[in-house]
Amino acid sequence: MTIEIKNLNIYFNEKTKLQAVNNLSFGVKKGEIMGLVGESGCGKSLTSLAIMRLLRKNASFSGEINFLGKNLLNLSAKEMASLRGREISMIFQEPLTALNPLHRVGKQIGETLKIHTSLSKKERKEKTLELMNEVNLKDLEDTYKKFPHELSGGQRQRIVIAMAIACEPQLIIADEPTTALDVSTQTQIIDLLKKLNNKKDHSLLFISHDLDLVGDLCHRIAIMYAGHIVEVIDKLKDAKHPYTKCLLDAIPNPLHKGKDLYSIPGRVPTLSERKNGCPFAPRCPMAKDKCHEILPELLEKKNGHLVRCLYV
Amino acid sequence: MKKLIGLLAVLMLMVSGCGKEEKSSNENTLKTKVDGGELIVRISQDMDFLDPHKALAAGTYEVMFNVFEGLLKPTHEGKLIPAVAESFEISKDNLVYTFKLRDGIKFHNGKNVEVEDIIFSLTRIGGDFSGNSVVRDLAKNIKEIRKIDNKTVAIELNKVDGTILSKFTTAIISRDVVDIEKSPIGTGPFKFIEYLPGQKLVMEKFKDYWMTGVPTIDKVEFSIIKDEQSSILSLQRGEIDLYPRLGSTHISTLENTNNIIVTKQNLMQILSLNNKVKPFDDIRIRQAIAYAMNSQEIIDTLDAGLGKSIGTNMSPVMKNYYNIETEGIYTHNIEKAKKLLKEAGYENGFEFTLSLPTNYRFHADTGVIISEQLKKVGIKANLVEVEWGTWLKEIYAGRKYEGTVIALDGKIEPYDILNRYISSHRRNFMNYESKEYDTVMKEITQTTDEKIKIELYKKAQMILAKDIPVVFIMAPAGIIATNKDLRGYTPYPIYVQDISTLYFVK
Amino acid sequence: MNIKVKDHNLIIGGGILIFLLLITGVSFFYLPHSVTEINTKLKLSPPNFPYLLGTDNFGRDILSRLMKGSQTAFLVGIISVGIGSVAGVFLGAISGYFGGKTDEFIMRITDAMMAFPGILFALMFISVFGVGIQNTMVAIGIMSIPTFARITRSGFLREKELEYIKAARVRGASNFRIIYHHILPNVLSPIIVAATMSFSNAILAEAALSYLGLGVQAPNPSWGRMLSESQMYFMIAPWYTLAPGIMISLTVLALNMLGDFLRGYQER
Amino acid sequence: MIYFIKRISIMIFTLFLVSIISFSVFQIIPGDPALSKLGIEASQEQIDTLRIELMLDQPASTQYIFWAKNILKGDLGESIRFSRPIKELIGERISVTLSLGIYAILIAVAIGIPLGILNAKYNDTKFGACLSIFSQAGLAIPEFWLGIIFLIVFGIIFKFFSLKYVSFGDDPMAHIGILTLPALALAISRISVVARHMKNIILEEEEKDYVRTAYSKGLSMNKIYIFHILQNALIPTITVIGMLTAGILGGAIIVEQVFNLPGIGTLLINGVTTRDIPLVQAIITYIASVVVIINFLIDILYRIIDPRISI
Repeated sequence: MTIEIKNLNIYFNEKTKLQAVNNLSFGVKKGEIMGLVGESGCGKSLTSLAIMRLLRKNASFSGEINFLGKNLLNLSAKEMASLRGREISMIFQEPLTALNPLHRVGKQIGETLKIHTSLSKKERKEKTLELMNEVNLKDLEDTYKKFPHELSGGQRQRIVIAMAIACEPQLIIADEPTTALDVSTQTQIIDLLKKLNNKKDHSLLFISHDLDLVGDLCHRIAIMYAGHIVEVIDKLKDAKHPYTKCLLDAIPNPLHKGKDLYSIPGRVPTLSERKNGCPFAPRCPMAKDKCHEILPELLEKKNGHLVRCLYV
Repeated sequence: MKKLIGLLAVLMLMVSGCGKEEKSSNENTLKTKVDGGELIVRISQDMDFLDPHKALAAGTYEVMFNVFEGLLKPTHEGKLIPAVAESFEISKDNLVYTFKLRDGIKFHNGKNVEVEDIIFSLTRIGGDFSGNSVVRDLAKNIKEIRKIDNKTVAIELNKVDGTILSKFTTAIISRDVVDIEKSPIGTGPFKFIEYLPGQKLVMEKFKDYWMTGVPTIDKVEFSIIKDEQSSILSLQRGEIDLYPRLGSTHISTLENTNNIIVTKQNLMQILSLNNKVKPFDDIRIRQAIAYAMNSQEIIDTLDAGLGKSIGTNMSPVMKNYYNIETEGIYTHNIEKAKKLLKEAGYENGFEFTLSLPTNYRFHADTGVIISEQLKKVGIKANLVEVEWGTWLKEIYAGRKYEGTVIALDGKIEPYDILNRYISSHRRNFMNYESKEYDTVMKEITQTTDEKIKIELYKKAQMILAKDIPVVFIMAPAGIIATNKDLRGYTPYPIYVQDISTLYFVK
Repeated sequence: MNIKVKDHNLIIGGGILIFLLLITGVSFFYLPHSVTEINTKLKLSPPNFPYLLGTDNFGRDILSRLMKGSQTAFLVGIISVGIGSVAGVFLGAISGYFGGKTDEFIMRITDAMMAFPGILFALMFISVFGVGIQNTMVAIGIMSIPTFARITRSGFLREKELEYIKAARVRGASNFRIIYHHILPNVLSPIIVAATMSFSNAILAEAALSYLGLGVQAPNPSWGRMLSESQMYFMIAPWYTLAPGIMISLTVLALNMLGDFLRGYQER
Repeated sequence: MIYFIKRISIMIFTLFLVSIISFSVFQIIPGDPALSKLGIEASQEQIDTLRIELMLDQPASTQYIFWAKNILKGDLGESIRFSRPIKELIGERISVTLSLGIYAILIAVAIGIPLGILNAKYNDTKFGACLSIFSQAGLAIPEFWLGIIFLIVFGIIFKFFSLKYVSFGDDPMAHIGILTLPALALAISRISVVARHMKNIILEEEEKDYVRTAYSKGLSMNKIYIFHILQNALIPTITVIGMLTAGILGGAIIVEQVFNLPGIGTLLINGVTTRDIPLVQAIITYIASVVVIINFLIDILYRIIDPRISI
């Protein structure tokens, strides 16, 4: 296990204390691509920020995140800083704003090397060009000197990826890296991530709301709803949990031609509206009375297939 | 020759001793006189012209008095002593004035003064030199200037003028100085060095000045500081050695850091009422206002009780000419004021605008006090502060006002102080017309006999005191603050700072 | 409601302002002493019982002059902000909404007006139209027009592109109605913030103008005038200059803090 | 490049407008410069001859054209009061006002920016609240009153700074010494302006994504502040400094009066009271054009520094 999260809870203390994520537990094996899927507001991005310890000041958390034998939640700022970029790195959603507009892209990649390695200036530049090549960027010398606004969305995301893999980290977290890109660049970036994952043995935590995308890319997928993991499966098609099934039905595919598109009734409950019992109960087509009272356990059905539902 | 000396003696007798009471505090005699030294004097206004024949502003003459000298020169006692001229004679018919050049007198550029220079200077003020617009009164009355010999010059007048003598203080300049404005060269005790407008005017000791033993100070800087507050602070820091015309309010602050010299000033503060504007054309109204006003309260509030209330347009400083009986004609008396108002038909008072010049805080504050005092008799004075440029044009030249507060500065010649009230005079902004007054003033110019002139001056002052074209408030005290170690300050009855008599002690 | 630290602006600023408004309110009915009556004997006396804050160089009670002066200060503030905001918002609205030539023209005029430092503009205005409280208010009002115009214009440019305006136009709303009814309410909050700021600037400007001798006329008291008159007696009567100085600083501080609170509130 | 040319043409038009305003204002002022010059004693015909000499009797339009032509030729005409070329007068004194202004801006920036950063860092804490009150207090005190207090406290009681003006040429150190107090009086209110803008800009930048990327790279908080946040925050700060110029020059006029510095401020006030119209017009146009030009330069500088915007 590269990283293991045990009963992670994240709270927001604005006027009253609201729970965004409640006792989340999952792990990512070495070299594995783990998908974390869910509608927006289910707490998936919060989890990634918790791992990187980049949550806002008004958020508090509890539980454990074991990584390389240490619990990240107890590390000091200095220790955490030395880990970031070297052992864990992150790829963000918005390539447009993720880079500092005033610095040249080559230098921004070099900065990670500067912090964590003792390479000389010249060596750093060579390594940067090497990394840029690995992420399939063209005319490297020229792009090295360019500013972020002079590159396309796809190129910028490749720069971010180059930054992420610069120090061969154990774990890379990709928080919806392709959402802001057009479809063709999206597939290129996904292939790049796949290729990098095979070549190097880092593990990748891929966060998205796009089931199709996650289906092709990830070895294992965890589906989240309202702060809980409701199902962990290898292949989407053998999904058991009603919520996953509803999500799959909602994907338009040629087979259901002529039928109107299915959409899940109701809407995702806000943090303050969450009650006990199964979080999906209010919208679940198979919901029974008991579902509203007790929160089902996340039980293992078949090797590795976990489901949080009383009736499956 | 005998007549000449007689005349001089009489002159000395009559205008003797004014403003010499030097009440300088904490004077100790241990200190010894120091030769040389650098003096910094604070003045508040810039020069209008450095060319003596063009300059008219009082502030310029105050400074350049140390650079330029005329045939005659005023002294601190208000007398006229020979300067460029050694002596002079007046012909029996009072038409020809013959001046004898002082031998060995030099210009600042080292050239000896010659008779041709005197002729050049006196013709120059006739206004016929290139592009100059200033024609002096003296020039109008000169018929002819004749060179008698290398030492003497005679000046013939068109008509007799008993008051012309003081005009011979006009500056004598060298005929071959190309641009007098750029290099103001004269014969005075100090030589001009440089002038930075708005900053300073610097002059230094003229070694071969004709009067021996004077001046002692080596270098003088007239520092132009407009803002009173910062100049007081510079004085306290010792960055100013001589501060003329100090406001009385600062005496207590400066008492221990500087010498304070209190003298009487040849200055008359008046509440001028436009005689052509209703109701001020009625003498009873002016008298009522005079009775309602309490000048002593103004003196105590604004001049620390040092000023002197006056009844006519003459300061006690002009000793021999001052008419003592004019004091106390209109002392503060509310009932009389109300009675007069009733007689004039203004039972329950009236309203008028009192315009006050903004750059003279002293007069503006006086206006505030007067408006309070007049309230007691039902007269409402609306205060309007008027900017100096506007005051000069609208009120002084344009005479478009009802009431204003200003001070009129005195001159060496009493005639120049009183001629303002002549009906035809260009600056009679009070619009005062009195046949009787005009005839008296006319007679004065006809005679050169001092006794008759004194009687006539006193008569003129009495007419003014009775007619009260303006309400005479006070002759403000002249307060000068100096560096603790500065001695020899001689106050003048005119707007002048004589640096030549000053010296440092250590 | 738990007042968090960020609301300190409201508490302190509001507190001071209420205190000052109280003083102004009271001054309309009761003044400890007459504001203009002179008594020379009491000249420049330090703070003592009948005269709580001492007397000025005419022997007048400083406290009552301060209270009367607060009326002038708020009057100057309100009227000059009124002039500035009405004219400024009107100009800003037109140039922001219609754009093109009118925008260019109005903006150039505001540029030119902004090129003159405020005091200089007021100096010129008052030298032409004469001193006095009315002219001071108008001068300070004109001085604040460019800032209001700028803020309104940027607000209008931002709102103009939004859909709800297009929708209103589709419904056939007239330009005037769109400006007045739709856009203005949404642009109001930065204008209110600017109004508090220019209110405090007006008080500072009045003080500066009085220092140059151009402000409010004697004998009616204004803080700025008292400040410039009292500076001469700083050494012998420091309380005379401290009183108006502190009043001006307190008022301006209170207004600025309220402005900051409103700005914070507007972003929330 | 077209932006560049457009900006220049706007600037020239604004300067033209400024000259019209400053010229016309002084045409309708009551008061007569000739009379102010010659004073009480002068006779009417002496004043009239001076008025003709100074073209004061010409119609306003001819005077303006004559004046505008001269300005383009660089001849600002002659001051009535000092009967000397205005260019010379301004030349002598401009260094005082400029060094005072620059000195004040430097102080405002040097203290304002760190104060702004501190304000931003401790934004929600008690200390932050006190800091923001302190910086607001600076804005609340009238400049000239502050000047007088400095003058008296540091000038008289503690005698730190001499008040006698010494030009830069004669003794640079004393020159700076003398300008310290007035510059401080001028700068105090600007410090609060800079601090407030700085705080708001930093709070904005902190939220930006590239800051999160920087954290994810393992940079320490201080490094992030210095290399990333501050650099991005400095660009908008330049426009804030640009905005200060008009205020600083306005303030300089008053502070020069308090400290009696021979700058163009005192010259201007003197000119207004003595109705020295050519001098006042020249100074007003001069100050206004300095403000317009500085804002123009700031705008261009803004474009050059920020790579995102092409000129």
